[in-house]
Amino acid sequence: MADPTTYLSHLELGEPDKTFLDSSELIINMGPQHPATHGVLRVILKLDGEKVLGTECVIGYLHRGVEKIAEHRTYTMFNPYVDRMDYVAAVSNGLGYCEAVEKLLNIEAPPRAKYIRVILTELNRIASHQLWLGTHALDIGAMTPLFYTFRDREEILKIFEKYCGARLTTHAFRIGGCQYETYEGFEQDVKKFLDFVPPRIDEYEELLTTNRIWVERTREVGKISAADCKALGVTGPVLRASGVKWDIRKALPYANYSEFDFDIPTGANGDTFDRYMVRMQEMRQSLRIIRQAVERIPEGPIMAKVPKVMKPPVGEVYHSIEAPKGELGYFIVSDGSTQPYRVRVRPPSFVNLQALDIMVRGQLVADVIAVIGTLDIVLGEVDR
Amino acid sequence: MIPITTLHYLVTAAALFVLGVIGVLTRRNVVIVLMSIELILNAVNLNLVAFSRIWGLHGQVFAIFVITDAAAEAAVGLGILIAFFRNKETVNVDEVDLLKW
Amino acid sequence: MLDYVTSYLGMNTTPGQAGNVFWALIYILVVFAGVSVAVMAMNWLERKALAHFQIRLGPMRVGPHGLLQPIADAVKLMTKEDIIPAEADAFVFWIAPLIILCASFTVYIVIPFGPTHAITDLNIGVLFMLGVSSLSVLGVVMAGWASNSHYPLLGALRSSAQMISYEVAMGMAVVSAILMTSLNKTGTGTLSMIGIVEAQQQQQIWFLFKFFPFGFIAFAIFAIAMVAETNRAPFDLPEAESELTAGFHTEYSGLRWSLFMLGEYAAMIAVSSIAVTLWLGGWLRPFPNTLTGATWDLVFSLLPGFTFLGLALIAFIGVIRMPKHPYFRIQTMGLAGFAVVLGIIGLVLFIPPVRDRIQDIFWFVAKVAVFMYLYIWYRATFPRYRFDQLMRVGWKVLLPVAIGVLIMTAILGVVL
Amino acid sequence: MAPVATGFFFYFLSGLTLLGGILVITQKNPVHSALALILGLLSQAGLYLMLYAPFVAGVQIILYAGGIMVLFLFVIMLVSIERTQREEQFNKLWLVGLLSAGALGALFVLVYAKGTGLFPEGAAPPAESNNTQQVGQLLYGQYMFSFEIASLLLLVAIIGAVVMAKRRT
Repeated sequence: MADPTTYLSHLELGEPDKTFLDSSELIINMGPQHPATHGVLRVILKLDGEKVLGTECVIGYLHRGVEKIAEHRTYTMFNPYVDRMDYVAAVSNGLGYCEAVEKLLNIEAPPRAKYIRVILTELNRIASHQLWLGTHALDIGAMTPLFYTFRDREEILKIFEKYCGARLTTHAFRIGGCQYETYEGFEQDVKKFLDFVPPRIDEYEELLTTNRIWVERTREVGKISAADCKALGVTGPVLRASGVKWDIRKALPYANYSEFDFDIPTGANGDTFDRYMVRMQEMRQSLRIIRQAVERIPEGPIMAKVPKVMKPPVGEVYHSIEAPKGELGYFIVSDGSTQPYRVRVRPPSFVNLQALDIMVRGQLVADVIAVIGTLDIVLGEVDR
Repeated sequence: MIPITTLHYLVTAAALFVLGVIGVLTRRNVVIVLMSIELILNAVNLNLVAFSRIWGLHGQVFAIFVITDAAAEAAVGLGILIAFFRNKETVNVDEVDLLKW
Repeated sequence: MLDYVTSYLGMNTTPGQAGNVFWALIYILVVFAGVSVAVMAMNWLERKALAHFQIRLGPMRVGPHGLLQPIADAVKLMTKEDIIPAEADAFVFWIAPLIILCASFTVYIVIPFGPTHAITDLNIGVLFMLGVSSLSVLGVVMAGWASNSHYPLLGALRSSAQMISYEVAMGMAVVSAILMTSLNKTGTGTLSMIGIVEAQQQQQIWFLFKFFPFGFIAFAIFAIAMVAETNRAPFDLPEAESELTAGFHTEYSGLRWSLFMLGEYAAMIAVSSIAVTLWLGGWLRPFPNTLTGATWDLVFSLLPGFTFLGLALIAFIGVIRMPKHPYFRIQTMGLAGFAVVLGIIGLVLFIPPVRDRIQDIFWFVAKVAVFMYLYIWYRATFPRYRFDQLMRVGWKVLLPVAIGVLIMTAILGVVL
Repeated sequence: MAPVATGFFFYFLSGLTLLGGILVITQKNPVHSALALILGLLSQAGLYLMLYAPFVAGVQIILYAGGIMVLFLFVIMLVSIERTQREEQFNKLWLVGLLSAGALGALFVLVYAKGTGLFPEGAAPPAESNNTQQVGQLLYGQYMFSFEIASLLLLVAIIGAVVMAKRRT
């Protein structure tokens, strides 16, 4: 491995505050094996005492070449691979891919399939946010929320397991709809979950929202302005916490999100606390969407008419959805064969991770941890 | 065994004092020179406390004053040391040969 | 031999004061063994209680309800490879955990578990305990420096700065308690730990409630500062797992690491004992003034026995609730044996001579146990402070308040 | 309480004190020197206890070993020591130093040999049980003024240390 300083050489780093020793610059490798970098992220920190002068993320430790694999698989065969990118929100990934290919093939999933998709995707959003909350709180030092969120996430995973047999990498959807009809009692399970989870979310908030230490640790930490967010292409809750009301479910509705009534929670300061609040409210909004979907779910087929051998016309398509972490886009180029010519994924975690440097400059080491947590990155998606 | 008298303590203190003086005079590292000064102060303290067994508690009070003084001296001395190290990147006394920087 | 023991039992001073080297040695051994066992029990209790806070079960495999887990851990740690990093300063690396351990165990010399149950009673008891417990900073600094690695160094700098800062507020709070001891006819206070408890007995009030709310505020400051002093949550940022991996003991493993843990838990128990001695009446039983008379004395002296019988009852309920599967037979038998042992201890505590000598220790330990539970509770509830916030709390909140309380205590002491 | 085994403890503790002193001035690594100094300071605290001065012993532990030495260790860590360890440890004056120290030692020997009468033995040792109170009364009574000056000195030292360590801009 090269000297870590070479990574930092191209960065315009702030000058160390020369009130104490001159030689106090400290270069620390945080990761790839570190308890708080959520997998295998390696952050090289240049520190002046405890103050962060600059950061450099080194990624790629989890690179599996998903996009390249796509070029050697048929459209259908590639579908399970997308689950392995953001393995915390596998359902969203599948939804985005399926819809993108559907767009390319110019077919549309039947209404019932769309409702099932919305229900599962929103459940997945809650699960993803719960996992984020648990790990984020653990990074900041609150151990207990982790176990509470995992307890409640279990209920969602149970629904997934009953529906498609898998808990994490679900492969729930197929191009053209869903493969499986909902199981007996699916609606009851979802309704039970809808009643079960709001008090639990209140419980998390009780532990954290009014906790003085939590508020002090997150307020004014990792601030990022709306302009910076836009410049970097940051999306999702991070962008919304900076006050930009941008949610693809509303802005460019996909599936049948236009039929549902829900709000887009936004923050004002763009600090870690706002991002926390935005995600907490998003969980409640997701519950609203699920409730409407479960009540209105129509009868009918779940699979559109899809050719046995998928040969999309020559062309390209970009389709993006609002994944739990931000805008998840699929850019697929077809050369008319059974395999895509090129697939490019726009992963929200990867784009959001760029904001890390802006967010932590001038702050303390402990804030780096808080900010990595609040960005809600999944390394599987960053490295693909 | 000979009973332990005040003289025993005084001899210990004297030996400690001489050790401190040797350290101050011969070492180059400022930190160790400062520590040797602490040794000297401690030798004095030991004397004061040993005498206080005979002459009353005044010696102990003075020992406390000496400890206070040692704290002040250490703080200022180490402050100077840091300022010096910052400018000359060394902690050797015999390189402190300029009256300015 | 028996005569010797009984003659000692009639004595009303600590072995250290009596100059009785033999009994002092016995006391030292008993306290050392007792604290080591308490640390192991605390280890199990922390994991268990924390697990139940967090809807988990905690250790369940080794022994019934994981009762033997600490022993298994100790064996594992002792048999692990002893690693000293190549770049480390081997001697300092070797001695640092010993310093911490010695510092936290030496404090027990002056802790009075009862009017005569202390190794010795120094007349500078409180000063001694503050000084010795502050020596553990040295161990922390050395461990961080000797590891020759960035995370430990940062952890050591953080940790030592934190311990020194909170020591100031802690000292101020202690001084206000010592001031209270001087509120008697002669007007002379004491620094002796036994003397402080006796002063509370004479003044017929725990210093916690003296000059309410000032005694209480001083106590609260001490209670906060002692958590910071022992580097426990929410002030555990020197060991912040998510930031500095493990702080100053990142490079330590095996037995040396376990020495750090032993030292940390021993220090927790020690500072809790100090808080109990200074503010919660030490070995005095609750309501020694209002609920007096032979009947109440009898009732309170029976409580230790009943406590152990209660524990035995809980263990028996555990036995009944054990799965009736052959796999669990040995575990069930073990738990039943444990319950029987607890029950026998409970019954022994009813014997009048034992009862009289043991109840001081019982009340002291019970009060300390409350603090131990608080430590676990904090850890389950609070996130971690950031370094600058921690310093701000220490210097800008606790210290001024402590000085204010000290001045108010002095004024009230003169006026009243 | 009378100290037990006075002879043993005196020789043991003063031996440790002197060993600490020797190690302080001979060690290459300043951290080892500081460790040796701590050893010396602690055994000296033991000597104070034997001299019926428990309060001074407590102050020695809490201030010297717990406070000043931590400051020393901090500074040693901040100034890089790798380079200084490789350099020459003793300056060119070591012969002069040893000679003058020897002369000083000879002076001590002379004084103690001649002046044994100055240190009468058998004076009643001060009561240990209220040592702290007596020291306190002296400090806040007879030596009140000196005490205040000492506190002023500490204040000046704090300000001085901060000014020194802060970079002039």
